[in-house]
Amino acid sequence: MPETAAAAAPKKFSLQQYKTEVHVDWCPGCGDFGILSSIQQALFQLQIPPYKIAMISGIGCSGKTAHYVDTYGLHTLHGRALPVATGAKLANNQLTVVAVGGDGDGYGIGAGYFLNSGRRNLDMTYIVFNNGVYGLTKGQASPTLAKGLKTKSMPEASIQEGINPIAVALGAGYTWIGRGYALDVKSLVSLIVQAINHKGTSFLDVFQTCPVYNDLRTKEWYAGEDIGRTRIRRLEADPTWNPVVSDPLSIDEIVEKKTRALHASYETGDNLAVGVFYSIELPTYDDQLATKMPALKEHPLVDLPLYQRDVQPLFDELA
Amino acid sequence: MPETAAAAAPKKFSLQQYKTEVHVDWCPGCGDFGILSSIQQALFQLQIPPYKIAMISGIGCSGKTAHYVDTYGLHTLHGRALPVATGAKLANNQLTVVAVGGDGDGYGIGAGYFLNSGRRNLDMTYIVFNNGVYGLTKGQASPTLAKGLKTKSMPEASIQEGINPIAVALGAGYTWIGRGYALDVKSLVSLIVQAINHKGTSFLDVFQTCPVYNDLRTKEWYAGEDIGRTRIRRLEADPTWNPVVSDPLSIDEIVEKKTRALHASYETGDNLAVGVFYSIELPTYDDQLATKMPALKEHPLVDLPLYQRDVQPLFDELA
Amino acid sequence: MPTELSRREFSWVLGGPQGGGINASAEIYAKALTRGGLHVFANIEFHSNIMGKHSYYRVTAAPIPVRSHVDDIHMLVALDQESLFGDAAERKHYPSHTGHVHQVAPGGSIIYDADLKIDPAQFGRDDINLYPIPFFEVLEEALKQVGKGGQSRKYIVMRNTVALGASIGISGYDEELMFEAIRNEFKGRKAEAAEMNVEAVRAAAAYARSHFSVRPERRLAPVPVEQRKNRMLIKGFQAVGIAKLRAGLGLQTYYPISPATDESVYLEAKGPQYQCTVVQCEDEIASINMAIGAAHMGVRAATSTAGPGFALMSEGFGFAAITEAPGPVVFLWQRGGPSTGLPTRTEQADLQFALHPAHGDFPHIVVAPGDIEESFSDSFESFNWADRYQMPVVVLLEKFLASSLFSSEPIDMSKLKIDRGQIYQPADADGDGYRRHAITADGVSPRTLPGMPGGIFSTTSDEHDPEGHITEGVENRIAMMRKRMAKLQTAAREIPATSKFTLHGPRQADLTLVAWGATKGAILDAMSELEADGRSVNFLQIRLMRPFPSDAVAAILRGAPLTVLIENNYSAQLGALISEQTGVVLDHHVLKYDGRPFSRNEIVEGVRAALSEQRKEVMVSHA
Amino acid sequence: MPTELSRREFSWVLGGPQGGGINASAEIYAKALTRGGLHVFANIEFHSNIMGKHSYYRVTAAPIPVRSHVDDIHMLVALDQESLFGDAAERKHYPSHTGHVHQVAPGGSIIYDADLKIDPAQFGRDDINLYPIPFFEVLEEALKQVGKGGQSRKYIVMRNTVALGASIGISGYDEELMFEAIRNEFKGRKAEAAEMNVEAVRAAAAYARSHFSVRPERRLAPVPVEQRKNRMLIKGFQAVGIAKLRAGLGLQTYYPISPATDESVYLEAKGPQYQCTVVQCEDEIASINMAIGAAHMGVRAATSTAGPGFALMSEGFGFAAITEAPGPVVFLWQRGGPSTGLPTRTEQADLQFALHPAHGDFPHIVVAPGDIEESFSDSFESFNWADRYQMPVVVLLEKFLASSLFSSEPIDMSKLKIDRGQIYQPADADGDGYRRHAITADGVSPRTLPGMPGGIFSTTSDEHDPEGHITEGVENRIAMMRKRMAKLQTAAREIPATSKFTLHGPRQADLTLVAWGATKGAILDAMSELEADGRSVNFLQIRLMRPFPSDAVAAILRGAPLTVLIENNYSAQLGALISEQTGVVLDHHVLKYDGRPFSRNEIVEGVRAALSEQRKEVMVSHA
Ligand SMILES: Cc1ncc(C[n+]2csc(CCOP(=O)(O)OP(=O)(O)O)c2C)c(N)n1
Ligand SMILES: Cc1ncc(C[n+]2csc(CCOP(=O)(O)OP(=O)(O)O)c2C)c(N)n1
Ligand code: SF4
Ligand code: SF4
Ligand SMILES: [Mg+2]
Ligand SMILES: [Mg+2]
Repeated sequence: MPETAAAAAPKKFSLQQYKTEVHVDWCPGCGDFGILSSIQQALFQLQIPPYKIAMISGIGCSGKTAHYVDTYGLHTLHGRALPVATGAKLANNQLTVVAVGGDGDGYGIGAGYFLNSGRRNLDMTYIVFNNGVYGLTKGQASPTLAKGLKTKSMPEASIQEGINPIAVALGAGYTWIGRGYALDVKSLVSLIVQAINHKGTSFLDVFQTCPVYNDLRTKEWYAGEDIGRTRIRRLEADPTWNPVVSDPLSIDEIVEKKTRALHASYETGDNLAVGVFYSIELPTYDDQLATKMPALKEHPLVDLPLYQRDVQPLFDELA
Repeated sequence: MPETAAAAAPKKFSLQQYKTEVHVDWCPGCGDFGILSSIQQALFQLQIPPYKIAMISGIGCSGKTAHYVDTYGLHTLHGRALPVATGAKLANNQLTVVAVGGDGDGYGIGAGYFLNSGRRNLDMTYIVFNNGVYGLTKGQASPTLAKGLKTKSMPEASIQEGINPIAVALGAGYTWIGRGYALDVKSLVSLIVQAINHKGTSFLDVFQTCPVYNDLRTKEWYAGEDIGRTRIRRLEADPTWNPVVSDPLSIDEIVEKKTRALHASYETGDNLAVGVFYSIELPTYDDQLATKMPALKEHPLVDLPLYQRDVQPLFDELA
Repeated sequence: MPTELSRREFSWVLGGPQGGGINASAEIYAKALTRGGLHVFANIEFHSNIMGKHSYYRVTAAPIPVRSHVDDIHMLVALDQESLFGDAAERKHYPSHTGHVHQVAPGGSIIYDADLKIDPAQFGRDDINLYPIPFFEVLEEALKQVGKGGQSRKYIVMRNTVALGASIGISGYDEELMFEAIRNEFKGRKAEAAEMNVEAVRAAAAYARSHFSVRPERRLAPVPVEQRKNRMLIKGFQAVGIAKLRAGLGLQTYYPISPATDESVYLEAKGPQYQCTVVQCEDEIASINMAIGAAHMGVRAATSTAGPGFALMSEGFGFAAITEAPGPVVFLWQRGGPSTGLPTRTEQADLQFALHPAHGDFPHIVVAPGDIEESFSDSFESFNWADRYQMPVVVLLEKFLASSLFSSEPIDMSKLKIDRGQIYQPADADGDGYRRHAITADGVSPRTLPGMPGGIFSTTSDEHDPEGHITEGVENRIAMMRKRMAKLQTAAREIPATSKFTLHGPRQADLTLVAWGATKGAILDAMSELEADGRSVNFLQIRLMRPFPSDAVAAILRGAPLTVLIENNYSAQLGALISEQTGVVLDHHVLKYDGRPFSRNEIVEGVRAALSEQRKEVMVSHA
Repeated sequence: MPTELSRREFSWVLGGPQGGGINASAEIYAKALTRGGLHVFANIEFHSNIMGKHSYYRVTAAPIPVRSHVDDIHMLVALDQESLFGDAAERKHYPSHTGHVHQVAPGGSIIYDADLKIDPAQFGRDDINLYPIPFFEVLEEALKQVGKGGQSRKYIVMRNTVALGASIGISGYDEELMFEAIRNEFKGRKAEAAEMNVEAVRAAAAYARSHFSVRPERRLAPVPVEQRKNRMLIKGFQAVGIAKLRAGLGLQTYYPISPATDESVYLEAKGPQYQCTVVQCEDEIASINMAIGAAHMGVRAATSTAGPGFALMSEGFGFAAITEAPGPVVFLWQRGGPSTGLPTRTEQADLQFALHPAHGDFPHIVVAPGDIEESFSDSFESFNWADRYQMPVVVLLEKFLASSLFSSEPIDMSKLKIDRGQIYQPADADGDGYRRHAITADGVSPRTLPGMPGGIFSTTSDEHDPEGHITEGVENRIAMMRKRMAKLQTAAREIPATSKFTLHGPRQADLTLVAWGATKGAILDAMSELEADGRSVNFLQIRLMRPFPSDAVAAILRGAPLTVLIENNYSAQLGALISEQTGVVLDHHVLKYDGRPFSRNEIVEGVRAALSEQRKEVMVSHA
């Protein structure tokens, strides 16, 4: 695993350098703290220079994350983190671009971008803070809340099915799909490291507790205090589990791996699979752009000499 | 099959009554003609009174369909057919609501509604005219066009993966998922009849030829003239194929059926599965609303006496 | 020269961390005052944060009508240190606030937790009264009374009630009224909680009375029982919600957003018993389009949102207009902009956007009520307009109105009648003669209700012919543009002047104030103070923004010797509209764009500064 | 009294079914005229349909400058019956058009397919010349010449070329210039096609010459060789596309939409060789947000769209403004509205929406070029403005400009210099001192380029402090609002007057025409005709819509004795802006809202009608 090797080497950037001094204004006990800390630790492990990172977030409690990680940060609009991140990456393909946001942000208002970004496969990472509610607007049901559930903040139980983000991501074409749990920071750090290391768009859904509004998916519930065992099942614990497509040209292998991932994603209720669901190496959008414009292999767009173009030939064509 | 029985009975409404006199302005040979005719025939077979139907379309060549079927028709905005249809159905649950639109309309700009409508499971039908291109804007790649393909209208091959609509629909929670082929009108009529008969949101993707812009997915290609056999594989031809979840409470059966459907949806290239991929009976959104507001079981919202409400109790609460 | 109001009002502020229950407490307090026959106005300020940040609730009460607050605080109740001194110490550059101590009027009082152990010198004031109360100890005492001694950690949120009790004790208000208010709040299964809270109030009031001999200058008394009127305490979102139900709303769609959510949540709670469907959508594009779909099917449909959501409704707005949908009515609750801006603060900066909400030329109506009653009647009428003129309507509201509490007499609904506009009656079931977009003199084409035989129609967002089918012909285009726009003239003709504007005060005055929306209350309250400067004052309040009552407004303003525009925004958006529509450029602007509502004295001082210093534009901000 | 232009110009129209290749043919024809030293202006009308509906291309040429078309057709070339007589027979209520026969000027000519076998009486005109040409037979003849006899079915699209040849033969133009134009079009692998087409022209011209003795009154001759200038033929979308590349555009995002797509497709084709990335997005919300992301990273970014797409960009627009992104530049190609409206027709009805594109108060720039040169320079400068003032910019264009062809001298780029605005140079790699939104006098805070050490910043769509972190404090809010809005003043100060407006003609005149955008050409061309009525005429063309040059415009208009506003929309949107900004209400409005551009004579007649009939508002529509 890359981070173990990295962990051994002396570090140029301290963990502190990935943290801002801004007051973190989440509620006490919010699962977001675990995700924030995991992101900071992952970046630290990877030793990516903070000024080579762009954290791009949506709007919601989760969206505030961009203020707390000391990198270039754009705290954008509700549901638009992915397109902004896409533009950022296109402008500078040497940045590590990490988009983050809530489940309402990503699967509700941002669903169109969630779907379409999967197809594009730019080399970036998308992390969704999945708490089953709209935190910042006071606890309405989010798209992941299953039908029939009613959190304490809801007047009545939801009458819509919850979305299955992993299944949708498979259909959308994400090339790396994982899920973590906010309160298992150690595994989460490892998943984030893998997601960032992946070439292509990596998508990581993270189960996150919202102690204020979601009284169903609590720390205790995930821990399975009522059933006497954790509800979290680690995919990697299954020795037969191998989410990596070894031959990206083999349609058969792809379909088989996707089907298995889909199956695992439907383990809900008392078995919540976390880990890497699917992974494949395919040419990224960046790579393909660079094929059309080879200069992009050496320099990011922002550094190319774009301001002395000779447009005379274009006029000549019209003469 | 319901339509055979219906076909035998004497018809109150003639086929002609489902057709308007508006000039159909699609290009000669356009696959849309096949879909239009199938819709008209299906409605005719079902003998739904034309004034009890609302056809709601997006913008695109496909969007013009609403003008050609002689029912209540809203030709809406690009990508918004589903929310408009949802509102229409909520207002009048006794209407047969059929939303139609293009693949750009549905999976591109409308992707968010495609995803979220699956969760809602209102009793309506959504038919997507999937031609791989943006027809009305002159042949740009649509989200279903596979990576590496280049139609004659494109300057360069697509560098994004094509979306798998069936897979996404599975993840989104559609309760009836099918696919047809525009030029196989007989099967298509049957699929549309089934889709409309399904209680809940039925989603039907239809392979559609666009002879003007899509020179790859042509009639000849679907017929497999180059490989000596049709590329269309009918799911129903496989005797082991059973897409219907018999026990909607069995998570195992659901997952198994979904997984199989996913598998079938990835048969691409020279085997394009058409037919019913998945079907399950679950309480619809309409049903659940009616549980909260029992009057909706008898009358559509639009017919309820909403204009003589006594709001005094609400003021009293504030006194 | 103090006015009667400024002499008799009482301004009370409760400050504390967000999520700590100050809302509920302040509202019980407001209820106790209302029950005592006082007029009450109360408003709240809070951060876009779930827990921890500073928020405060201000209750202003008087035995005579009051619709605004003043900067001066007569009694400050601080649940934490930050409420007193702000967060300047923690924030490097700009503090988010500087606390409330400096706002306490001379002779005023501060109630705070004695456990904070604040050195009185820290207040830097020798003109106010300090009342440190050991909240925890008093709570403990109260709990003992109800047999729950030793459990005060568990009931820590009741510190707030202790604060209320101390307020009552110190200000000398009638305890019993507070008990009533509490019992009213905690009913049924919560009755036990009621008694605990009553006990806390009693204990705190007693403590306050016994430990402090000094009484603040300004005290608060209920009006005599026989003069008490039966007033409700109502917020803007409730007035709007009830009006919508009364108007026959069938479908409300929404996507959560401050400060609009409260209205939808209210409808979600009250809707089912009235057969009103409320749908939380996947975004605001879906919200408006669902509402349009429902409107076309004949149901009264609405959606509620704030600026960012409205920005997403642009496209749908034009669609509703060109297809002549009977609605929807969009309730736009303005908050601090631009963009995400200040989600929980107030502003009046969406007027110009609401006037030009999409590309192209199309008709729509924009109305901006100024208080509870107008919110009710405009919300109600907007559905009639949508049906009569078959166009979308925007009701422009404000966070300030949404979340402020007003003591209010019963709303007169007798003049509000449902009018569903022209419904076509088909001659035959084939309905061959029916044309959805028939060209008519007043522009209105009778509509049908889908599902009915003989009423089949088609319509489209493309330009279309009378039958609703696409056509690009020139003649038809001109006819269609004219018929759609003619409806706006029809509306202008039919909507009564009383819904368009109000000239408060004398017809002719030395000074004419011009404003819109919820600044109304503060301006009305400020007028007498401004008159005291020796000028007669009137106030032109504009409500109907489109179609704009240009002639009437021009006539009033041309006859006005001196005009001052007052707006809660940066760019004087109504001023621009007036000048666009009438050519009249107002003399002075008093503007406020700090995300907070005008206090009455900001109005007074802003107007005075503009006039005395001859400034075209004055920005006020006392917050 | 005919002007020199009206005497010397030649107006040629080619009509036929959409998708039948008339564009290519008409453009070759235009090229042949341009190569003959003529000034050429050509515009096209077509339906929102892929195949079959009626479209037509009008080429107007003269030996002196011409920038507009007239209603009169001197030569009509009809490829089908509908081009002659319209579709009234088929459409029940409103025809989509009535054909072009009635527009043919007395003495003019009609070339049509003899195989249509039209009875000459059907034309109902005895003042014009009819030239039935057996297209198919002539084509057959031509193909024989190149050894492809009997294949005319296969090459049926070459009927168009036959029509061109007939035009040349009848009007007496130089065949060789047409051959040149054809060979220029079909180069390299297409050379064979070139010769086939040359042969078709030759055969048709010969046929026409030999079969018809009557020559039309108005004929067309190249200017003498020594007077010929080297002019290109350029469309608005090409001028904009080239300007953007010249300006250093790094990322263009778009979602297909008429009439904006052409520009993006052009950039897609030309971009890679210049390292310009073009991305087709999933919708316009993605388009603007990707462009904002890229702009923040330091790349010049743009997106192009039409009204419906712009409606979806509202939200992103405010986000760009509050985060002070250096752009994007949004190219808004206006089409017929509202809503989906008339997708392939022209209009100027998005001005007010572009001025108020989102909720709240924020700064942005709106510029509306009027011709090819201004499109070039405004497109170029808009990127400098975006970088200098760190705000989004709208370049407001029109379908009419996008798709019209103008013969144009080389564009002078010598004065167009790149200015990337202030870039912060960090003192140290920690960059602790850096504040992205530092408060400065002119409002501009130097930016950094992400990826560079020492430049780390944060920003947000919420109100923020100088470091870009959320704060709701009052003081900071006021400072931030002021600094953002101050940039607009800075821009107003720095942008030269020549970019803001142009007063064409004398400084002072009896009649002042006021307009914006691409009506410029028709108005300039119409001025001499209006002067012939005995009034001196000037023309105030306004380009910079925000920040609006209020003082200068007010001064000009206050000094103008008689003013007529000319706009290609229903509601006189510039008129509203002028009145809002200056209080000046223009005397007359000449408006056109049928989705078609003004012809020169519509301008003339509209102005005359307004003045002679003393009408406040005149609507013209000859189409
Ligand atoms: C266009 C728009 N609509 C609505 C909102 C209001 N809003 C802010 S945060 C939020 C939901 C947050 O939920 P989620 O994305 O799940 O994030 P969480 O707070 O749970 O982390 C909403 C609806 C907005 N900012 N913009
Ligand atoms: C908001 C918006 N953006 C863009 C367009 C332009 N537009 C019209 S049709 C269309 C695409 C049509 O493609 P598809 O949905 O696949 O339908 P098809 O024409 O292929 O049937 C587009 C982009 C529009 N009408 N509205
Ligand atoms: S509301 Fe929930 S998600 Fe938001 S900060 Fe509080 S605990 Fe976390
Ligand atoms: S462009 Fe394609 S999809 Fe559109 S009408 Fe023509 S053939 Fe059909
Ligand atoms: Mg959430
Ligand atoms: Mg398509």
